Amino acid sequence: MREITYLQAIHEAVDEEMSRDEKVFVFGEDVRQWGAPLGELKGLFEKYGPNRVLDTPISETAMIGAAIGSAATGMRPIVHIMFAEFLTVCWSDIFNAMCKPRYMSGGKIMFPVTIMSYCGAGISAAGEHSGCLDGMEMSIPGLKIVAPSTPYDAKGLIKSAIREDNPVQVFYHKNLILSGLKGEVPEKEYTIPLGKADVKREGSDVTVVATMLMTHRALAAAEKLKAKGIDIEVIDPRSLAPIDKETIFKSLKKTGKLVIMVEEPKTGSSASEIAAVVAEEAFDLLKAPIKRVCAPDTAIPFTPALEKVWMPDEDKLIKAVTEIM
Amino acid sequence: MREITYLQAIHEAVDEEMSRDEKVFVFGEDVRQWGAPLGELKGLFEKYGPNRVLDTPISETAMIGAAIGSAATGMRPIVHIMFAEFLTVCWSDIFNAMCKPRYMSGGKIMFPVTIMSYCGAGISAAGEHSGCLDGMEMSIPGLKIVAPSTPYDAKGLIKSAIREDNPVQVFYHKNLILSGLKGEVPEKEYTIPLGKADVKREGSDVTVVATMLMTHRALAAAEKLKAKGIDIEVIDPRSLAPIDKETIFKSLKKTGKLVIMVEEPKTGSSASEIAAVVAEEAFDLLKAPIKRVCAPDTAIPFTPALEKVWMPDEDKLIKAVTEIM
Amino acid sequence: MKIEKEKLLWMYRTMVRIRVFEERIGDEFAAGKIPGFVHLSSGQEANPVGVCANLRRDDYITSNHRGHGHLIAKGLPLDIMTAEIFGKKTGVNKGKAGSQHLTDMAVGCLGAEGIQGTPVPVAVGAALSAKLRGTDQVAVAFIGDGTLNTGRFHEGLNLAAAWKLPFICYCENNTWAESTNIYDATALTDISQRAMGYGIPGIAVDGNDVFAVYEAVYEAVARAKRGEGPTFIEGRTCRRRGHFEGDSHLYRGQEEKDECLKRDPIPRFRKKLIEMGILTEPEADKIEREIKGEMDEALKFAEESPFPEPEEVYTDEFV
Amino acid sequence: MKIEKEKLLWMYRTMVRIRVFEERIGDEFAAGKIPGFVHLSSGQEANPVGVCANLRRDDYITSNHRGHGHLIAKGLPLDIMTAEIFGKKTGVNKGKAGSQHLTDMAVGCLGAEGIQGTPVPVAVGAALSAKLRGTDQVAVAFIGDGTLNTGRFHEGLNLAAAWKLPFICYCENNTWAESTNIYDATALTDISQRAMGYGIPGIAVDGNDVFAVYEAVYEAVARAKRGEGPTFIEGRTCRRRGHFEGDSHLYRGQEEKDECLKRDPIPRFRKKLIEMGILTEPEADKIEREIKGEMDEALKFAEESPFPEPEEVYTDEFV
Ligand SMILES: Cc1ncc(C[n+]2csc(CCOP(=O)(O)OP(=O)(O)O)c2C)c(N)n1
Ligand SMILES: Cc1ncc(C[n+]2csc(CCOP(=O)(O)OP(=O)(O)O)c2C)c(N)n1
Ligand SMILES: [Mg+2]
Ligand SMILES: [Mg+2]
Repeated sequence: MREITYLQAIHEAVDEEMSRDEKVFVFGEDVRQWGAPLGELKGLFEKYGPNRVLDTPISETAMIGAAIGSAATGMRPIVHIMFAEFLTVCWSDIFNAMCKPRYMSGGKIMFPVTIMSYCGAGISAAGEHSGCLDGMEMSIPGLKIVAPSTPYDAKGLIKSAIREDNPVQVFYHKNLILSGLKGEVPEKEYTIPLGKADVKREGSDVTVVATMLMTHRALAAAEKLKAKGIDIEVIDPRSLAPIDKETIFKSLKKTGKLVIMVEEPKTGSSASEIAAVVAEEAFDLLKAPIKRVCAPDTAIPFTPALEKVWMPDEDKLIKAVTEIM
Repeated sequence: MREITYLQAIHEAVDEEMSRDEKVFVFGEDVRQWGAPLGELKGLFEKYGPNRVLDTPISETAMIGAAIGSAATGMRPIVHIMFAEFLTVCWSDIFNAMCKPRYMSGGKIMFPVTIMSYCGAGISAAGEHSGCLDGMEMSIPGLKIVAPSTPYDAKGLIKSAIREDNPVQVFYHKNLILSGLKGEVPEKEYTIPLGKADVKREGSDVTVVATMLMTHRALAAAEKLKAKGIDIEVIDPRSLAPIDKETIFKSLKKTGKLVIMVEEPKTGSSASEIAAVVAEEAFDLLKAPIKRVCAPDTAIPFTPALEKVWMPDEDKLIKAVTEIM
Repeated sequence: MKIEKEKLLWMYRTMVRIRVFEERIGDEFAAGKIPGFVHLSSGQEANPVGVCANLRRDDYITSNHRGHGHLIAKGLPLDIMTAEIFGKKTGVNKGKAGSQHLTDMAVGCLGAEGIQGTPVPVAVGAALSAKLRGTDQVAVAFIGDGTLNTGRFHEGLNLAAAWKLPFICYCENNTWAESTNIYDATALTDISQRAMGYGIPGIAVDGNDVFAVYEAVYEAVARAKRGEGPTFIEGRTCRRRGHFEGDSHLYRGQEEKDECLKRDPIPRFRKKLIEMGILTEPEADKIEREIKGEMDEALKFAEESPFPEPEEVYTDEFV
Repeated sequence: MKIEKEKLLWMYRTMVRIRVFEERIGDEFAAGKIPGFVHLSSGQEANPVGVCANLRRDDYITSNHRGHGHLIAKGLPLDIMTAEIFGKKTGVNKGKAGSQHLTDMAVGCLGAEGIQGTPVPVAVGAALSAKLRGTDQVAVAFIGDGTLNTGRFHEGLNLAAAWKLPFICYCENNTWAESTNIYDATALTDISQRAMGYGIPGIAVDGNDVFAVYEAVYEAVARAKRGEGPTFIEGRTCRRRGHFEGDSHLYRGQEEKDECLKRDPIPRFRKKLIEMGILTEPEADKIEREIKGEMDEALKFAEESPFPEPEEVYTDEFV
């Protein structure tokens, strides 16, 4: 099968959906000439013109408002809110204005909005351009969240997100773009349903749930652990909301042991939510404490010397896995 | 001992700290004439004058900015951000601008800010004026969070919050104000350290961790459970960040069973975080699944007929406790 | 400006409808029949009516916490609206929204927002959609004076101006935001000047004169449809009641309150219509009686409707 | 306006210092010695220098992503600043901040903010504090043109105006926000008009003429100290380089780039100072040599400094 990059996969997903449905349009800061800061939307302006690809002022609350208002009236907006931290600038707009009305209106209104944002550390982008806010966003009822780790998942999930009638947050990891990560992606059209996890590696000793960049680190750790005779199963939830509990529980039936590895400060992270779900609904399957391999509860330091320590990595995962063996 | 209301306790705390330290001042929407919408700051303007009690425009981001800037330059601001949902309007300001700089600056700057907000459902204030955002705020590194359930705790915690050199969020529950809840509060000055839980009721069968209004519901449920021969211990964390793990673990040593009851949508709630901490650090003490008694993952419905169902209550707690007996 | 008789009568009827609705809701609230909070718009009726008299059913509005008048003027029936405010199953939003969040796309209302400022960017989004879809629809955001100081107002209005969207920001300046006077909350003495910061027209009108409101909005709608972009309109009006029911509004001087009662837009409009020969006294009285009857029915409908079943908590969300 | 010789020489020296710093940082970045992103302010030097020539050490500033010039003009030493940008332990913020978040209360800098708009309310808070404490300090927020469209700019400036705070909002209008032109992002053609929406003075100056900047800020500081409230100043300037290092800024026409190089504020100031008899050619050259030497030292310091120890991850937070 052909291989394309994570960046190309994102691009293809948006491109295909824009050509498939003329109600889909995309706007954000610097999407027109830059095709977004990392270039994943490059060429769409030339292809679809100024009515389908719009550069906005630096006005994140207006951008979410524009997404809501246009979604309510027949359009299917994709709004590019660059860095995950900028989502906090329009947090009320997402939490109150975008995610509550379907319920509050008794089903009288719906907002098919896709938000796309970069997340993730590892490129010394410092304290305000490096975060993953998955756990914080999971506290928002009414929002679906996807966080793909491979080109295949990125394309399939983004296409589903754009077709979804509820608001969806799409996170993609800067490192997976900038490292030029490649992967197999069929020529033929496909989508991946929201809310379905993927077992990235089968194993029998410990279940490791990991997202985005951490999925790759977990897979790398798996090889090292194998050398030590420990066989981990790596599950990538792909969707954080709703989350695919069944796939995790199924794995735990085999392993009885769970480590969750995500790139967020531990407290209030997506790892906490997953741990809570398991401790509540699959307690009887557990044979050991649930370990969370996360970042410390601090901002993200700039210097690579500290950023590297701040981020969860293979060694930390190996240590956690070993501790519960 | 004398009894005062929850509202009076909040008032006394702010009043005492303002008279103790002239750097303390308070501002917010409608704090001057109304003394805040529920009146907890009434009289402070008359007592301390226009330089210490200021009405702001409806500008939550400017309010947090004003708190940060004045805190960095020698003042000790208390900023009243009315309803918890309005915190999301200035979420970036709290998350990025207020809570990161101490760390990011390498300790070169500190912001002694107290934020006060109402939270809680039960008065049909509908979808945008009824929420508890404890879990969502716990995802913010660098922020301390207190959530008192009694007049005694309210006074002691708010005084400590105002004296704290890090940013502190104080939540107080609308229902505990409006119901006129009274409790013993000494005349003599006292403070309660941040980060210390309180065992509101001792018991031996199940540990129930509950906050704010839920503490009272848990205590009421305890009486009913007693009749069924089940003896629950009720722990009120009081501080959600940092959280007093030790007190919870200590209780679990006795009971081995944990139910967490908070007034938030379950996913991404403070209950999830507490459950995750226990599943990670005190797994060996557990003899049963950790139950979370929370609200559904939706906005809060207006009509009392549904709001009542939405809120966690004694029956739901009793059911959860009984399930793990 | 000439307004056809039919429309004038609709305007009068609608102003009376709002007044009767608000006063009766106030009574019902006082009687303990309405849960939560209500913010009434008595005294401000000329604003929503002067605005909506320029709108089609498929034009869009967004509203705020003081939104009953906006919704009624846009055509929401009183019965399902009253039932909603009573928290009943038959309410336009099944009782899930309540007074503060009334939403109905059937009349082009994208929602009443409790977070101040939000109505602006949301309506701007609807205006963007109209432009992209190539329709001649317009979108109006109703906000209060206090809301002018929110970031959302700024970002939304600037975006609409930059993109020349068919958008109107209509500000009901009743001079109060809860207990805070607008002239303490900004250095402006003429609120409509705020528009100058966006390079768009800022028009101040007497918001208690429905003709003045109508004309300003008429121009703004025409400008929007010509593709020239948004207009900011300040309707200078006043609140007859407290911020919400239960607010004794002691922070306002008695003089100011009396002044407001004197500026009542309804007798003023009625007098004018009679002078113009559009209406006679008995006809006007008849309208009032009819509306009261309509409101009696609405209240009856609301009272007799059941509350939603508990299971409704779990519907309307993908959980 | 007469400016004393001492100050003029400081201004010249500081402009050169910023230029040399920025260009050398650009080189080091290109050589792969600097982690992350850097946004250089080459060409904009007259703005921070014209501003800070009016400030005392105990006056406050807030800064943004393009902040090196602000910090240097406010007095931050080049060595600890360079070390910070290199991510070293000896950096002013122990390497935790980096280029984008330089913070040092010792020179009155409350922080450089990466979230556009934030510098405004934070500086407004410092101005509030000065007023409450009864000092005569002033606070300045440095922002770019793109930031004028953020809600924080609006809320902060309105608050400062309403409360008559000793605050100056200084906007470096280089006409670009990343790849987006300011005149596409707002309907205004004269940015300084935005001030009219707040009822405060809005002054436009040639931001490449340090005298013009100095004078406008001089007035604004005087106004602030008289208790008359904030001023908004637009410095019309241009960016010599891309948005950040690595940006090929193809979205700008070559003509515009050439034009910007021609408007260079440093030769212009130098020429003027020589005409005024404040400086001779050899003296000016000497200043340049000295600064280059200073920068060599700073780079050496940064390069030779160690990275922070891993345990530093866990300090400076209460966790
Ligand atoms: C973001 C936000 N902050 C504060 C409030 C609380 N609040 C509700 S109504 C109101 C005053 C609104 O004043 P105005 O916009 O003038 O409308 P009016 O009530 O006069 O109609 C305030 C401050 C809110 N709803 N949203
Ligand atoms: C809230 C927010 N949105 C978007 C960005 C991304 N961003 C960084 S710099 C920039 C452009 C800023 O333009 P301007 O204010 O004119 O400053 P300049 O770069 O020209 O100095 C943008 C959009 C940001 N940092 N913060
Ligand atoms: Mg008002
Ligand atoms: Mg710029």
